[in-house]
Amino acid sequence: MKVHEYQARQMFADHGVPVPNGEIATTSSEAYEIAERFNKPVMVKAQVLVGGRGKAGGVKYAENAEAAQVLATKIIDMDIKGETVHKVLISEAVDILSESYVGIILDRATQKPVIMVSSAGGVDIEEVADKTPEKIFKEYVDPVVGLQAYQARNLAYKLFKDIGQVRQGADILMKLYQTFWDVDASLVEINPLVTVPGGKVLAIDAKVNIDDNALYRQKEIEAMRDLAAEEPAEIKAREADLSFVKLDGSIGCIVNGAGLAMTTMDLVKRYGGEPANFLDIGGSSNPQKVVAAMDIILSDPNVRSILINIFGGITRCDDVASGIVEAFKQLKPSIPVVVRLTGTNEKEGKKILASVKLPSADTLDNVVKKAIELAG
Amino acid sequence: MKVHEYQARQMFADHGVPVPNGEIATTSSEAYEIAERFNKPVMVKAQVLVGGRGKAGGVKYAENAEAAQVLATKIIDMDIKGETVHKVLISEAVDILSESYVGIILDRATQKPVIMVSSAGGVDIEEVADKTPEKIFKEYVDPVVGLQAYQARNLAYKLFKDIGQVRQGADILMKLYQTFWDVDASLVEINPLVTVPGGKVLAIDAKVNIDDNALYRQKEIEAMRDLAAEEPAEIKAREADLSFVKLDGSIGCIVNGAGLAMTTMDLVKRYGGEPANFLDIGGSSNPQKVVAAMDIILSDPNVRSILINIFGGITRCDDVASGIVEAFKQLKPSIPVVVRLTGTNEKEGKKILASVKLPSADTLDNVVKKAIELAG
Amino acid sequence: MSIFIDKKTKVIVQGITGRDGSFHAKQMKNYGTNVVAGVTPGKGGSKVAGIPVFNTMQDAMAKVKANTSVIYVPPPFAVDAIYEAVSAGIKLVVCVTEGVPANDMMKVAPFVKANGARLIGPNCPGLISPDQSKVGILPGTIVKKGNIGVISRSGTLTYEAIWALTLEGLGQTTCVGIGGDQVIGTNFIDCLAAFEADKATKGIVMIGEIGGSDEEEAAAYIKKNLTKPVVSFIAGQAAPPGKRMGHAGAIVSGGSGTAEGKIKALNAAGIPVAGSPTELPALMKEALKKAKAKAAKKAAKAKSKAK
Amino acid sequence: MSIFIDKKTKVIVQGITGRDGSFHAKQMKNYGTNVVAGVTPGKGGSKVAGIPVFNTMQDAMAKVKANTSVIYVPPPFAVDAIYEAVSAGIKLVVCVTEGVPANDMMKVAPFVKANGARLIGPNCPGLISPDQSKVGILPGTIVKKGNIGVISRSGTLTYEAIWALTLEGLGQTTCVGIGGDQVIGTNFIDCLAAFEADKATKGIVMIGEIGGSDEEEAAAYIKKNLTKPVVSFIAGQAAPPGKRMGHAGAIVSGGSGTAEGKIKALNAAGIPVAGSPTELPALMKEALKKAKAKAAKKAAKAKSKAK
Repeated sequence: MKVHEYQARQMFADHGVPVPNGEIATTSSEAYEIAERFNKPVMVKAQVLVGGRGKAGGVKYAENAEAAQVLATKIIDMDIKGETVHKVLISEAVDILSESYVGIILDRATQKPVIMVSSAGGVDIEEVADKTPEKIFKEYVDPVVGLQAYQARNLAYKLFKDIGQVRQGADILMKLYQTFWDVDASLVEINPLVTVPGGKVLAIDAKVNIDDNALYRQKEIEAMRDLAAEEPAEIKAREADLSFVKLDGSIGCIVNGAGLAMTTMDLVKRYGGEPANFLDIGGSSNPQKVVAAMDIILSDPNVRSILINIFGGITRCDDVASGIVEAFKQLKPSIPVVVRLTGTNEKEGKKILASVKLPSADTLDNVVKKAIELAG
Repeated sequence: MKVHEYQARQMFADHGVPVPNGEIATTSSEAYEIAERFNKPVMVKAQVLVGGRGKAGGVKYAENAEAAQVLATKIIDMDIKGETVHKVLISEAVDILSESYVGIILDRATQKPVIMVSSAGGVDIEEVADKTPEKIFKEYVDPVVGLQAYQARNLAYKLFKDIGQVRQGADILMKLYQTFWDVDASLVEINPLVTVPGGKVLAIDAKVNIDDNALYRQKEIEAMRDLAAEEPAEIKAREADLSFVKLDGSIGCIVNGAGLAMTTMDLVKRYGGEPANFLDIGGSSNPQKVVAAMDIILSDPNVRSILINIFGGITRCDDVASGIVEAFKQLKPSIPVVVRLTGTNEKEGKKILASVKLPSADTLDNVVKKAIELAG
Repeated sequence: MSIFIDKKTKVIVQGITGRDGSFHAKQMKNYGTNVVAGVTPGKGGSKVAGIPVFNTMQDAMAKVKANTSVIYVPPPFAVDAIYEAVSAGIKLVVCVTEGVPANDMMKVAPFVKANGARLIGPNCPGLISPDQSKVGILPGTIVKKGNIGVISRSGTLTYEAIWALTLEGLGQTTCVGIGGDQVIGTNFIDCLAAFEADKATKGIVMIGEIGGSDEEEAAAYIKKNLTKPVVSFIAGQAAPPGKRMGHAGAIVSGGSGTAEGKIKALNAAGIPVAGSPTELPALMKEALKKAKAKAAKKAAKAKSKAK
Repeated sequence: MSIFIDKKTKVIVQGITGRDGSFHAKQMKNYGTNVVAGVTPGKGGSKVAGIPVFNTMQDAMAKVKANTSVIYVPPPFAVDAIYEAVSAGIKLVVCVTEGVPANDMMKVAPFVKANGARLIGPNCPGLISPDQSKVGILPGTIVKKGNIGVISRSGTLTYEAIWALTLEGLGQTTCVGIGGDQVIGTNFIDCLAAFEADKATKGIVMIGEIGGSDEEEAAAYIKKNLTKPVVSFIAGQAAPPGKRMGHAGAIVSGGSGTAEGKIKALNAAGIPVAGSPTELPALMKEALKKAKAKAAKKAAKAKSKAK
């Protein structure tokens, strides 16, 4: 789950990472008030979950409160890569002497958190990693003992020459790692970490992604979810406990299992169609999930046929079949639906399904081809 | 460092371990007020750092506030094994259905924390360990990953039959372990952990010892130190950064190094004397420490001679010699002092010492014998 | 022969009284797996499908001598169940549970290794050695005894692949679902090494998906260390970047972890990659034929040399 | 020969710019120890007694190839220094620092082992192999090259024992101070095993003290595994129970860890215990004589058998 910059910077601040003063505004007059209270030049920063807001004009410098108001007026309600700006962060502007990059992610190869720093900050770090990997320094953290102070120092020496700044940098890294761990992050990032006149080191941007699997114990963070920034269909899917990703094609897909759902999409493409979505009804699925899945897909006007591909294991074909029958009752789909059922309780499932008289297919490839054919 | 029961139970409560209501009283009228406010029978419990207060009459049941006042009057200022009672804990009395023992210590053999429980609670656990060790159950905790819930359950099943109580017990063990770790304890103990009518599990006693080495980062706990419960000489020694333990003999000992200090005491006994103290001036000793050491020992009226035994290593003999000379100037001891100096900067030390013309000895055994001889 | 589980496998089911635990305990037992006990705190003394239930692994292990456990408990308790199993002396822990936080996995995975045990999963369908033992949720109906090893990050996609093999007469030694999470106990390379060492296995099917670089590392490992033919399938070619496709581990981020990159790496290591799981049997047959021809050539050469 | 350190030992001093660090860096260098670098954060680029100082162990190890480090940093930073040393590839870490919290030690000690390194200490005087290398604070003036191994939980008491040996002509292979804390990296048994394996060592002096059961366990180990004679001394017979005698580990609690118990265990294992450290040389000479006689008898027997 992604959180907004202002939420991430609050997590940083709670752990003692120094950030400039900042407050959130939802209207331009609020922006004015905040900037006036700060009585300093400020940055007006669009709060969106998509990347690249700076290039899109969502981050601007305001000399005074009047300017902040004007800019906030422009930025609020702006569309950035399909996401509407509802909030802006009004943050004290600082004189930047240097910019570094600091990030922590889970490194899958070593199965450890890795901290990455680069003195080439403020820019696209993936570009740095790609073109000048020697400018990125890493420390792998033993997850059972946590980040050690020496590791933070090792990295801080790569960013700063001044020993005072090295100490500040190392301290920030220790606190950032604690944030990463405490909030169950899959990524925390400061880009840029800056130095200002007087020598202070500050985080002037904040990015945090949370491990979805840990949300059950991060209730406060889960409550931060910005539904306004999401596809309505995705919200609905999550509420129904379905894994769903919206795409632009015309073949709706309902599959059990993430790998098989991806494969089904791949085959739709392979046989000349375009998938309308990724949708995994999960393991021990109850009939209601199938109804919800059908409902979500039917609400997409691009969809011209639906394929249901079930290989029963922990999922039982009869459960799914009951769901399909129920969905037909409730939703009365006007587009063709093709079903493939195999595996656990296949016979029972097919028996149940007989009542709705659907076209069916017996193999993975055939159900995909049939759905494309039916979409016309 | 030991803390009082009321302080330990606060640490427990802060970590969510259930304890009965309780407040501290320093006068009998305070005891009355608290008991009246509770409006229930209470226990009046002497707050002392020594063990065995129950047998000494320091823990009593009071039916009402009047009784509590009477008992508090008796217990406050009582002497328990040489320690004067200054405070009593007024704690709500509970009906006890069963008593268990729960303790966590550092197990030196495995270098891990070990949790011990026994359904034979409320009594001297060392006696249980000695006579019926099969009644004590243990779980060793991997210190890097911490106590796991299954371990707490394993132990809780040894104490309780009822699943609800097992769950409470396991939860208490998890929280107790967290306390142990968070406060840098060398021991935490609940004796007894009780069940009451209605099925609730409660800690009605609390014992916590803190690892002295961790006090630098446990400032709040260090501030709990009860100077009134300590020997004035031990307080003075700690302030001077000396390791000191008061004993009852007549030979004062000033030694560098704990092992050598113990050995010196052992030899005093072996050669027919009685050591007045254990005193280690530590490693990189400065002359002022020697002055403080001499001052502390001279304040003990039992001391009839002082032996100074220094084997220089990290300690330099010249530093110690300067300290001795300074101590003679400042304190003008009227009892004999015998010195043995050897090791690092021995020559320089002996040169400095020549000015005070002390009897000296060249070996460990001889300096001890000489001190005994001089004590007369 | 087989890897990880066989006739000697004795299983304890952790979370046996839950919906999934009880269903699959029965399924395993029916398949012939030696399920010796179940564990659910508070349910000790009861039975599920004739299998005795204990409160703790400690109690269970005091009564039965199991070497394997399979976990069906909800995510907040799954990691504790892994610690409990390993501490009780279990040597193979299969964690079916989906939704375990990565932070917890990063801590428990090294603990399992340090204690000389093996973890499979979490978020995995488990494993099956046809006609010997089944631990997890893989359907017993789709497998067939034979000489192909199957490894997969996925669940139902694995069934699809196994079923395709079975239909084409390619039976299996063992099928292992290693799980779709970012941090897992046993990876492709661990399984590849085990299959390479297993005499009965003649060929290996490896099913990967987008996210991470496990397939790339496996490709390098295969090229360097394997004598047996490997064929592969990679799911997620149509997946958009930056979106988690169901599995916690299935996400293309910053241009890395793409299906294209993985397929390229596999092909570069000489490993054929199927366009659909249903093509795997044909690829495998061809690979086996080639390997046989190569072996025959080698044998002939050795023979001629011997002369 | 020797154990743990010898002519090939190359030392980095962690905390070299402090009072103790700089003093003992010089002392070690003067003794002939190969001190190749020092580390103090923020002091990189300077020198102490001609020894180059670096900001981090990483920087130091990039320039010099050390195998050993010795730590003189204050207690709040000592554990970090251990992690830093081990992670930088150091194989022997000697932690002189006194006052390290037990909780931290319980975590770092297994980390050191898991990384294939050895920790000596904390709260220890270090070790010395006469005429080869000295790492820590043991005075070089009291030792003499020879064939006795010395192990001790103490500091100055060890000097006393070594000095007594030296005065009586009993030189040493290596003297190791293992430290007086409750949680230490290397214990008696580790050292006993190393001395048993060291050809040059003919006899071992083991100096224990009250607290814990290390001496009891060592006694059992000696009885079972050692062929070389061991003599011992135990400090703290006059110590009252329940009081910490300086060392964090030196405390008799609940009737366990007494000097009496330890002496009894040692005697039961056939190990003579001295009444004063100054009696150790005589005990050792007698033990060596007995061992020699035993060996001669054995050799004679073997010879007669051979006939």
